[in-house]
Amino acid sequence: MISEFLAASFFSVFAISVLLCYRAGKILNLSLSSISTLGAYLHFNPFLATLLGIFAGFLLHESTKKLEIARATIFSLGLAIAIEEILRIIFKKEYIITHVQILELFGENVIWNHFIAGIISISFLFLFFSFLFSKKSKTLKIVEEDYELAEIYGIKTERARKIILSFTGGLIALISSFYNQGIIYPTIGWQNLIFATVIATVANVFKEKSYLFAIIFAVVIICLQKFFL
Amino acid sequence: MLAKVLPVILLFFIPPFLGNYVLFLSLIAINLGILTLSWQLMEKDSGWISFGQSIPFGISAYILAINPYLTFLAPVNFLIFLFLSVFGKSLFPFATFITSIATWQASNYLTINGKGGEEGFSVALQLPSEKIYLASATIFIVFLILLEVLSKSKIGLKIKAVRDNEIAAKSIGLDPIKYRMFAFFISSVIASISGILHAITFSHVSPSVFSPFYALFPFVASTISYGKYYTCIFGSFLVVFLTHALTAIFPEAHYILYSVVLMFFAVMKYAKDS
Amino acid sequence: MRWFLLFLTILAVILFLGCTAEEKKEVKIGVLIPKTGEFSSAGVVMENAAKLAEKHAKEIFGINVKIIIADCGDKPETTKAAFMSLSQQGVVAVVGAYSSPQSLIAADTAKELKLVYIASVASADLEGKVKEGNRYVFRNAYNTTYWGVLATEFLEISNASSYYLIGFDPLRTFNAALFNYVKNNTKAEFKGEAWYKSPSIAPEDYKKAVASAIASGAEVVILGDPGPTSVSVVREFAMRSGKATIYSVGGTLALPYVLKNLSVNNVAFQAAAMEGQEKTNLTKRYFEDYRSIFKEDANNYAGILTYDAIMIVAQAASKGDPVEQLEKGSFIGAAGIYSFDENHQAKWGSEKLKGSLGIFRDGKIEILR
Amino acid sequence: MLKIVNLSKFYGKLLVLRNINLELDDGIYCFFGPNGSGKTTLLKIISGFEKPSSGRIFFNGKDITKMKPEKIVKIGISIAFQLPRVFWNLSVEQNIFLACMDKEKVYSIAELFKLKKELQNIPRKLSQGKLKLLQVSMAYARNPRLLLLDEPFAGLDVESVEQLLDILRNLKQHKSMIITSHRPKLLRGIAKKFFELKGGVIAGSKENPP
Repeated sequence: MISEFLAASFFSVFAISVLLCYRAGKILNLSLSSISTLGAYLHFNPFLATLLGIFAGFLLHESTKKLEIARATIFSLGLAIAIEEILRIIFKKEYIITHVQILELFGENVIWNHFIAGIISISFLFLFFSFLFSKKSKTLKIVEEDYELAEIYGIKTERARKIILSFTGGLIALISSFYNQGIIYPTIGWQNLIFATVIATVANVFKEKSYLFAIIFAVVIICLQKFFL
Repeated sequence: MLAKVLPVILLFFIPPFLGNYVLFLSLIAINLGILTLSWQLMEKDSGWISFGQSIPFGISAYILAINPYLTFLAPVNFLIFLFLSVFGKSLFPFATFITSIATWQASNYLTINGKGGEEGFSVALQLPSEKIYLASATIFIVFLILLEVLSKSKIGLKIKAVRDNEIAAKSIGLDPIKYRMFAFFISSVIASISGILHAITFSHVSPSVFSPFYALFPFVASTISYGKYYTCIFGSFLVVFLTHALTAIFPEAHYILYSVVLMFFAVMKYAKDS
Repeated sequence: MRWFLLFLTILAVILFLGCTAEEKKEVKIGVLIPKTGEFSSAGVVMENAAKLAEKHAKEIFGINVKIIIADCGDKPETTKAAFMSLSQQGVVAVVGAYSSPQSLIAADTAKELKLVYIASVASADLEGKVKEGNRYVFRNAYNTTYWGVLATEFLEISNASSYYLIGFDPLRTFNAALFNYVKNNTKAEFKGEAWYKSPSIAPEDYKKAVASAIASGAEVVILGDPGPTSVSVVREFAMRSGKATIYSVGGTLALPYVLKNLSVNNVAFQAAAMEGQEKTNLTKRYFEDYRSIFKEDANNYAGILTYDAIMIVAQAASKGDPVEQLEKGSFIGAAGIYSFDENHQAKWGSEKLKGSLGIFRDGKIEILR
Repeated sequence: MLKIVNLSKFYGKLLVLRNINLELDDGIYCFFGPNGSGKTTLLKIISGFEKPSSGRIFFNGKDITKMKPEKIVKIGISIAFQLPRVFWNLSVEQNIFLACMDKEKVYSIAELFKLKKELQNIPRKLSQGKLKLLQVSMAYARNPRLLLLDEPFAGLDVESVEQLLDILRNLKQHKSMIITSHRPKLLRGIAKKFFELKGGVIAGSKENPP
């Protein structure tokens, strides 16, 4: 059950990042897929992975800040493919097998890396929600509402967007560098993104509650898999 | 009107002189160009951004492969879009995208007495590329003219009105659902026909017709080509040639080239931005 | 209209490149390799093997082979496009492609262009195409039946009393056929079967399958997934301290370096040939040169079969019309001596051409056959 | 012409209109009262954009309580909202054309509402006043028996108000209207009856504005 729980936390963070980029960043950030792949390939150096992730996010923001959502999304798709192909050319190998340590928790075997990824994800979720339930969260809500309004309220929307895109980029790279099944290949990122997007979409129906529901759905779907599916 | 259709016709005249291979790629480009047209009717005139255009595309292709006599049923899948539009414009892209992923996965289970599944079905109806090319080109031009006329016509105007403001539309006596249905239906018909042409072109249908590549294709093609009915074909050509043509010349780098072009066209400022 | 001019220039460049095809005196062989998309991992080894084949054909048979690699991506559509571009560059035959739909569409294209195609990985129903009168398609890879044969043979060799089946949903057709063969042809007791979905829609699904496999208490678990998820399955199996031997259809789990890094016991697999076997005079060289050139263990299914496919074409083309040669001749490859039956399927299971079975125990691979 | 029988409207617990009973024949009527007194809601209910919690509405003897707004427009009641609801990406000409579906009429209407110069602009480019005029002109272009104007003077500068008043005077003879406003004085000599709405009930009616 613990490993499912860790998986759920990983995917809820992923889904929340997708939501943040879409709702506040006004972009359907497809490049998160390759950023995740990037993280996985750089599993030996999570710090570097995070830096590159942040850089990718920053690059995305800088080049799309003036674009409307459709073009921005196209750009993120282009960026995603570019990163993926570059990784493919650099790491010219069929598969990369990472050595995994097994950790025993309450009589259940858990992969050590997943455990770390889980810890990071959960601590992020904790911080994020303590932010959501604080007064400051109003700024986020206004930014989500619309940018012009936010500007009137004196919020630097561009800065906010920059922070959101870079941060999600770094975060995804970081947790992905820990959360892998011990075998790495160029399409894992897309698999994560597709699953996360599914969760994000369903959650997005619930407007400003969507972040909370992202977690709920992640947990529900993954546990469903364990018991019924 | 002529100024819009002429460049397209000219473009269609080039490939036959450049050999089988280019002709074949152009054929794919035209088929997907038709798909892009159907997407633009939903996006441009009715304001519904769909990432699920691969659904009518793929379904019609499958129906043709399984039982050609039922192909006329294909456009019925506009009901899918109608149902998904309940979620509202902002959620529509997501909803359609998920549905397309779902159909993509589901199509792996479609087996008829042991055949099908992930291997897909082969299409009985087989034609030489030249014939299909001629057909596709003609159909594209017909639809192009049809859509240009439509968007100028009264009903086109009403569709745009509903797109702009549904309450205002109601207050002057337009029923939004009616016009949405109309737009979705036409769009589905066009997408279905492009799917059928696609299936005939490859004489084989496999789950990949539902893959995100086709779900995103119209969006990409139309965005990098200025989002007008008569320009989308150029975008379609560009994407197809970048993704298919250079596979043998630089198998390593052709995808990177594609990504670069995507990024470039995304950030490029157009003469007058729509 | 700046974008329009730009479009034209780009298109012009592409067309120009697309139309250039150089002319030299050599046997040109086209190789379809999934360099991008889902199967790109397999693409890497297929490419290495192809390059090795080019080298060996010169050294061993003295045939001046030139391979032309095309990216067939992960979709049949891209495969057909790649196939056509190869034929445009004047190849005598095309080999490769990865997934079943790809091989099927390649077969149709071969007929359309009257150009030989040898499927070196996929096990789709190509015999059917031949029966329908497509003389141009051959396969030196296994067909579905032979996958079943090998699995059944393993059950006999390991004289297991019971077995459990774990299938990979995205490969349902292939797995189902394999499973049916096993069910009908083995004496061992069938303990049940489970399927898991592709990780992109259900990342944790395989765990359930593993759990039920362990619960069934079968001696052998037959795993139908040749892809990377199989690694997660094996690891989960070890983590839940399952006792059974896992027999994998190969692919990822047949790679020595994967097994070594995975550090689990009792993982059996099939391979077209294995290092240390002397099936033909090519076998040893393939594995040794592969390691010396590419600095890793040679792949022993997709890789070696692509290598063999190129060797076969090279030998056939040097004798005359490829189709006739392939139909009547026999050809040396690293996995054995190939000859094709009336359905253009390599005679796997014959004396000269047998798949190998291996098992990974205590940190090293034992060859069972 | 319009008959309202003990009409009430609640939002959850909040009461907006209570037991409104009205019988109006042709002519111009003004509903005035403080904000939140239910003026707008009343118009929205008549035009079908909101459904009453109880009560019925008859227009020329026809029960329109449960009709869809787009149907109600067709039988001759059209509304001009307080906040402009127009087609932002279509030209003024197309906006009016959509309402009347008649090329010739577009120009006469543009003439009447002083929009001739703006015909080719899109609404985003118009001033507040012109936008309001466009809104009213579109409602008028449907050529309804009954025209509902919600706060037509809100947020307008003096001269636009004047323009609008001129137009209303011109229409006075041949159109029935219900106009809500919190500045009823403006309608002196135009409206033939003034109803005061307070807390969702009709507090009284006068021949002249207070």
